[in-house]
Amino acid sequence: MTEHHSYLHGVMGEFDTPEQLVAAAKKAREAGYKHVEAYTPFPIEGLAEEIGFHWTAVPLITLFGGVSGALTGFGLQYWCSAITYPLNIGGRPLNSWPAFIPVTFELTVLFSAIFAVVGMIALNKLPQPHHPVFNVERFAHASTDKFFLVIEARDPKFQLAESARFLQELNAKHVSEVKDEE
Amino acid sequence: MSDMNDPANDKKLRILQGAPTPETAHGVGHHDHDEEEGDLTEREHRLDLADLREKLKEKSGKQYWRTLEELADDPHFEDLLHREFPRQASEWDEAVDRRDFLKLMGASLALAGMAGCGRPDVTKIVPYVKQPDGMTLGRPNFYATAMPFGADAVGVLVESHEGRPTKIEGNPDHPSSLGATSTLVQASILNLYDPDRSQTVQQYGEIRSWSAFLDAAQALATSSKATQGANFRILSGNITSPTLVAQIRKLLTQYPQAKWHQWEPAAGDGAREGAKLAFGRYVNTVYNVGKANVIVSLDADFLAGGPGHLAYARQFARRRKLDGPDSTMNRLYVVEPTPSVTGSSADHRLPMRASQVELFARALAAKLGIGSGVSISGEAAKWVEAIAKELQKDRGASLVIAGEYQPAAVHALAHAINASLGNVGNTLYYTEPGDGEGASVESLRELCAEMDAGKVDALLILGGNPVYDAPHDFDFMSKLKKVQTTIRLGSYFDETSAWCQWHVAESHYLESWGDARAFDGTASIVQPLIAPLYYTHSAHEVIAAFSDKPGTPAYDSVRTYWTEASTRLPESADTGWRKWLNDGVIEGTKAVPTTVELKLNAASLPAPAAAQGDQIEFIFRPDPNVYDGRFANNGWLQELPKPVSKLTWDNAALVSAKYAEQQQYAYKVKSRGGEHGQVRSPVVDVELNGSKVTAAVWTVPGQDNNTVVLPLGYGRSRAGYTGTNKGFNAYVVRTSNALWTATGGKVTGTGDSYSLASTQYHFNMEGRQILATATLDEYRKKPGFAHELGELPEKSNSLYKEFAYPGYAWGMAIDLTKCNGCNACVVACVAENNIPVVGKDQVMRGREMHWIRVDRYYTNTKSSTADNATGDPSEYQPALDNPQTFFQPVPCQQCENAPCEQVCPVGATVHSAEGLNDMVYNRCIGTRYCSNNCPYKVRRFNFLRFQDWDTPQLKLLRNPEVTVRSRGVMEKCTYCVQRINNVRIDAEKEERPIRDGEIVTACEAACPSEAIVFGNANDPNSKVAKLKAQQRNYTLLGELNARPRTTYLAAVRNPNPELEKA
Amino acid sequence: MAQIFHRSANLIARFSVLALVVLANLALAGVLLVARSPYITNQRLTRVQPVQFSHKHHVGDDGIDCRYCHTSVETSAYAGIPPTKTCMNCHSVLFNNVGYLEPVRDSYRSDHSIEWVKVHRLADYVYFNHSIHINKGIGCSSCHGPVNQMPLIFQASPLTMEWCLNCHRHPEQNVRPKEQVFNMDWKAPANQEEIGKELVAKYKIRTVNELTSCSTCHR
Amino acid sequence: MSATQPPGNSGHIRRLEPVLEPGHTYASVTDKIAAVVLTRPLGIGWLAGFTLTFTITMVLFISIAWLIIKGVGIWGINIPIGWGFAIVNFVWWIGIGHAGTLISAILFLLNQKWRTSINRFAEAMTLFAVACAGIFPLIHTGRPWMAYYMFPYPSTMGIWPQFRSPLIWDVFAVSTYGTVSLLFWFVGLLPDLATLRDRAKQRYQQVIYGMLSMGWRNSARHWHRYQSAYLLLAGLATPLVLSVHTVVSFDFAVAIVPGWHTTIFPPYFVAGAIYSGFAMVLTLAIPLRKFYGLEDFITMRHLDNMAKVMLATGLIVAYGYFVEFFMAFYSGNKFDVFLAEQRLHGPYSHFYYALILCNILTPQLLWIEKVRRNVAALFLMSLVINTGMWLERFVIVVISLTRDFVPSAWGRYSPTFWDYSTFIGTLGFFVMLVFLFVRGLPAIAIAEMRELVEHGSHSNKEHK
Repeated sequence: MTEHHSYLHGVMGEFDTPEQLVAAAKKAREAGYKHVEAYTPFPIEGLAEEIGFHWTAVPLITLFGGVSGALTGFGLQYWCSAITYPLNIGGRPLNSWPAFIPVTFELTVLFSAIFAVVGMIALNKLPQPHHPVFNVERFAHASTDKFFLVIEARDPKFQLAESARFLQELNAKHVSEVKDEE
Repeated sequence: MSDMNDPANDKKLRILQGAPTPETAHGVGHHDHDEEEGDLTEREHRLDLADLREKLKEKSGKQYWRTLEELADDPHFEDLLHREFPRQASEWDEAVDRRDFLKLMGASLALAGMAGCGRPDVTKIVPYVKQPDGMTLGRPNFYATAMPFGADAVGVLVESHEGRPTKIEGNPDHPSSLGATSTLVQASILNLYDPDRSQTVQQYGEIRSWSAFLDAAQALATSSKATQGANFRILSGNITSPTLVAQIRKLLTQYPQAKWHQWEPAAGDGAREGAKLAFGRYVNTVYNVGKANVIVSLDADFLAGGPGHLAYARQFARRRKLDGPDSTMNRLYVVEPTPSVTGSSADHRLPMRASQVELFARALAAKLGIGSGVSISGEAAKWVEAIAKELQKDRGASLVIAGEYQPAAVHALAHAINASLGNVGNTLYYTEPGDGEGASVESLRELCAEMDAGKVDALLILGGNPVYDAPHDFDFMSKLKKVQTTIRLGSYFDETSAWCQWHVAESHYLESWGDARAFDGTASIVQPLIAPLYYTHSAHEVIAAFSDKPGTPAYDSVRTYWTEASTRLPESADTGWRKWLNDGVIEGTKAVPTTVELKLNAASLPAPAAAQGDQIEFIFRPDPNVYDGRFANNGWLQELPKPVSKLTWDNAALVSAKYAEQQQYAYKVKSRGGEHGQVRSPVVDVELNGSKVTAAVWTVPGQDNNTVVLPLGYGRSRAGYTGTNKGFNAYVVRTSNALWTATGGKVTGTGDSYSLASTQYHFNMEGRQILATATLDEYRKKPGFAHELGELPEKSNSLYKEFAYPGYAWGMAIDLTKCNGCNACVVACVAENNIPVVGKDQVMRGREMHWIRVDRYYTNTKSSTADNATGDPSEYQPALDNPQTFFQPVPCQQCENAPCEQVCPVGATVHSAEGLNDMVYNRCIGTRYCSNNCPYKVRRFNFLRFQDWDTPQLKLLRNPEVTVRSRGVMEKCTYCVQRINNVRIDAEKEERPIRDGEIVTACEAACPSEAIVFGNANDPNSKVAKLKAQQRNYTLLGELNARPRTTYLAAVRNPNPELEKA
Repeated sequence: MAQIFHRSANLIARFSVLALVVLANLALAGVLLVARSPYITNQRLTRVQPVQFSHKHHVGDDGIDCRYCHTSVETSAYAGIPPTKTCMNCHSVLFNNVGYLEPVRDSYRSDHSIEWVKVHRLADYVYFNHSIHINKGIGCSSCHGPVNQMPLIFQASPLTMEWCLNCHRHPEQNVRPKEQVFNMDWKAPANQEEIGKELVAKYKIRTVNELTSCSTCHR
Repeated sequence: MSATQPPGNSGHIRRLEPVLEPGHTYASVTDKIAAVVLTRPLGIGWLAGFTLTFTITMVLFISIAWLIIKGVGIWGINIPIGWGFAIVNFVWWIGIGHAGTLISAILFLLNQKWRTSINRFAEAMTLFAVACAGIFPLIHTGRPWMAYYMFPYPSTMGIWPQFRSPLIWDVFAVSTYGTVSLLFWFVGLLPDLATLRDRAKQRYQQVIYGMLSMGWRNSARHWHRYQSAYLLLAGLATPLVLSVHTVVSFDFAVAIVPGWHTTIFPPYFVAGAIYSGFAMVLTLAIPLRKFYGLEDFITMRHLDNMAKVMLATGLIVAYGYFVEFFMAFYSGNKFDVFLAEQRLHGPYSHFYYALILCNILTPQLLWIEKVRRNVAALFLMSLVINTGMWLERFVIVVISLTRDFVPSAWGRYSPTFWDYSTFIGTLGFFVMLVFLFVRGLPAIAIAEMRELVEHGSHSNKEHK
């Protein structure tokens, strides 16, 4: 990896157990760091809150999807059967709403599911195959058995040496700086 | 299809009005626009391969084949074939699939042209050069003509689309039709377009020109002149054409020594001989069935067979018209060996072996004081008692009819009884027989003897098919070989033609001039609707070929005859001709009643053969569909379920249920199709009169226990693609001394089984509200009996508010009291709606396509829920000895709450504003859900490509008003919506409402009994509304609340209370 | 671990995902548009005819009435293509030796039809009836366009079911006085709506419900 | 804290073996599962199996090609039996397609830890089953190339689908179910794809898994949104999975055909679906854990639980059969009564008895713990049950149609060669997809297993 024209993303500390990581995250926040990110092989309850992330829009998006799905579903059927080409189908009323329920339901579920997933991916700013953290050799363990805490450079309180030491004090294993080329 | 829709596709069209000469009527109905019609009239031009390649060079794909097809109709082409491909040429004669042969041709000519399949981008419009007057493009014309059949002729109106006859309707002005048609009449139009029809003159199987034949005929004529025609013989069937008879008579005067023999395999001569026996001379008997209160049929199927049966059926049905409980009905007793259409709709039916009927007749006569009494026992005795009483009661208004296949004595006795009851002049009258209706086995016997003795050098066979259908003891074929010159006029190159030196292709009655007499003597001109499709000629022209004026066109002969004959008529031919053509009948030709005095001494009649205990009696009967075999190549008739047995595509040795049980015949309903589909039935050897035939067995409930029926007309070896090798040939065991009834034979099981295709095997209604029946008394006591089995739920029960039908509300009422199950409606529907023939295999898979079916139920049988009876003939139950038979035509019921519509995912079947259950073929994707959800199972699905899109002749046949359905779509009855629309458009243009009876569906039009009535149910004065208002009116499976527009009027029979309680 | 993707991959990835969605929708829209385009409907497409017959000349300039040639238009489902005889009525005298009319004369002599190329082609399963439309005050030009201005005839309307339904659902928008039916230059007046309603009543034109029943056109 | 192990009831605990054999670390589970995909060489067994199933898949395609050429007439269907094998197979496959989403969704909501090790391939199986099912409704139509008429699009004809038809409901239900299951499956896969990306040695593997994982980097924020989305999906999929077979059962329940027109259908179709679904999961899980040595992850505990679920659903199905008869006779509707009798005495009764044997009698063995813990027995049982469920659909679809309202129109049905070849073809197609899946993707949810290790370590501490 060529070092010239590289910029600093932050410092990364590695921990062995979830407990240590959670503790460290807590400390970091108490120490006043704003832009902290944690990486763990599996979701850890409460960790997000510790690094100051409380609310996600995913449920709202899903709700919106559901509502629009329901409206589309029933609207479409009503329009087709009763408005644009009203036909006498076996003597059934033009607006046979009971018969329209299944499709309405299915579209509700479909829309909300799609919105939920797309929403989640979009909010996570994925796809993002390239990210500075990947430059750290040991980061591969983030998807296996190690737990990482990153203090990002954009944090006003961030100073490379200072923050690195701070992490070591939280007895993080390897503390490494996270760089990326321009 | 677009070709079919486009009237302008027919080039050079002439409507045959007035007196066109055959030449001017040439080349009608060419619908293939992208090809030149080669002028094939000049005789000299010969083809060779080079020309052929030339002709085909620039053609490709479809056109290529079309051109080849067209060429194939060119005699020179066939000529060429015989020069280039002798071996395949023989195949050609055997009328194997012509298309296969053409493909083979194509291959052997190594021509390109497979390319460019698929729909062409441009279609062409091919207008006339000079448009014939009196026609409007796109509007069918109707022309009156008549179909000669046996000793009768049925007057018809033929629908013609730009010169293509497409549909046959009855002619209301014609005595034999009264507007009705039979299955055979309806189907006869398919024969016109049959690609297997013989197409040219042939000598020893080689194509010859007509002129070549004329020369040969003249040579023969001159040579016969010397011997006064001593060695010249003519063989024909019954001829009702006055012109033809006159021509033959004239010929016979020129050759005094020559003889004219006649043979009809399926027409009994009992009637003629009976008359002779009774009155000392031949007379025809004409019945006024309508005037009779009591009718006794001695093995006579007068409602569905024999001269005048359509008229009789109508008269009969009109006497069974019930307006209310106080209406009266006539009463019909039938004594017969095997259930016929007439027997099945009788009030009383007594199964009795054929040979016993004479005994019965004598007993009855004796009871009425004619001749000496004979001992008759059991049920029959009770019958004689009861019937005699009734006949006495209704003197002058009763009628005894003897069956066509009964011996002379029975007919004589019937005459005697009618005479003694004073019925003559009331319910029947006698007329002088037409010359030329003298067909008899003796006539043929004489001919055979002479041929055998080498007395015959030249034999002219007009029609018929003696090699196939002559009694086998005559061994006609070998006799034929002894004749030097044999000339055959036939519409097919069949068994007989194969052994004749000359074969002249015979014209169809729709493409040639002629005339014919009806059963009551009324004559009609037979006018062609289309110029001959092939190089065919009529009997008139063939006879003329031997006269001193060879080459006289049929038209001239007919016209000349009537010019002379018209001197005896109210109008002369010159003034009346147009009118005759227009009306379809010649005024003043109806035969006048002749007076006869009874010479019969009943006592002197030879004693009838005593009953031979339980010895098996074989009876021969013409098949209800293919008759004597002449309709064997007619797909519509082959696929038509036979009225009583519901068999298709085969005949079978018919046995009674009890006999089947005694012989332990086991029927196996195969899972393929099953109850309507494939039934494996046991195969037996029938040994009779020293020869043997192998046949499948089929059980017919209600047949006499010791009777085995061998239906004629099957087992053809050279019928054509459709008819060859179907069923078994009963003629093989038929001898001249036992034409109708034979004993001394035996039936032995072979252990094999054979697959029969039956469209209805289960005969029990399982206690469901399907076919409501009652006796007249019950009906009078309880007029609403039809509603007992469950009734329509109140409309108010519905959660939904009803759709309103403010305009027309099309509906149909089918009177089951009138319906006799004759099947005319089924074939009419097939003809009108371009319904494909699917073949035996598909029928066995339960995939027949008929839009209307006639169900047959036995009401007094055990249901399969009760004591786990099977409810089908595979298991014996006493009721099957003489079950009560009822028929029920089932078209689409046009439900207002249609279950089919609700489940169609694409809305391919929806309701029209007039309450029709529309079926939109082009929207259908074929999920078959609608059919599953149809309680009446009237929907039909194109599982494969059933339509024949290739054969050009069949394209000519199609009704351009109806979409031709292809593979993968559902289809069904739509009340002939094309007819509704056309009438409505006309009414709309005149801004008037549609009149009642203005729209007539195909089935309604064909029905001889007027059992089907269609109309606007919203109009209280319409016929249909009135019928629906009757208490007899009920809904099929009403409890389902599908609210069909088709309703039924319950069947009421009028049995004799005395016999009832007995 | 080594970085697998270059940073540009982020942009590419997101863009391609977006592009996929957009393209899919465009494709769908495209299909629907093409189905309505002359490419499929053959609209405005002139054909090479055996004789380059000009309606403009005969109708527009000479003012020959439609019914002179299309004789059965008032009585039958088919307007009718004139037989060669009709052409010869005039052209045996007029232009009776010009080259481009040779096919006509030849047809008349040889008794072989002139094979015109079909321009207005409905699907096989559609049963259109000219006479009823003419009799209910639907003018020729409503479907065939200004024929009197067409040197070579072409299909003026898309002839899609959608298009048919438009009129069957709103006859009042197209119906005209019967005497105007054969008038090629007729234009709908400003108050067509109300006139139309009157005419619909006057000519007893059936209800929309009836006009849009499937069996009205399909059998 | 797994719900199945309330503290204090330790006696109970000891008899329950854990859902994950002890002694596993984050690394070990990851290694073991990832290895199957990344490092393990293609075994001869796999190759042989794949080749075989691929061949059978070709049979499927040939059958379909011939069908398109000739028409549905090559099958045994007729009038009145308009639906035959095609619909039977469709319903059967859809049913099988239920277990996956059910396990992932409902058991997730019920916080059943034991779902973890089986949900991944159960979901995969669902997708494949739905794919197989989806083939039939399409090809069984007379004109498959017109099937797009069933979708609401602005056609030049100005006409639209007929939304009262259960077949349209099917179109929406099945396609929705397929899509949602796919999303669910993919979301679940996301972290594991990342794991594979990080552990991949070859470049191509890194790129492929890299693209698929969209650059997932296990960030806590991502995890947070991820979990909320996953929970929502589970919540959505639960009613969906119940709705799908309900809708499929409407195909019959909404029709008026005796034997179809029954209100009990929706519940017992769903139960039947789960029944056959779990049976199929077992059919796959048992060989899988054997060949890839995953006994530690798919423990007897799983098999035992699934067996219990089958027993339960089997009883519901049995109840359904009973109610069908009860209602027939209770209602006194002559058509239904007649049909009920036909099932017992009619020409197809042997199918009905076979069905009772497979679906009701045999599974009662599952009451016995020994049977539930005998892998071989369970495997056989699962096969028997799936056969039974196929028979159930045959009985419902075909027998009902052979005996409907008008006796004159009664018919019978027998499948043709092409019916069989198509059905067997789909079986091959299904298994082929499974083969590809186990080699291409982690058959067990790795991330969730790591969670399980986490919990495992806790509970172990407690027990010590």
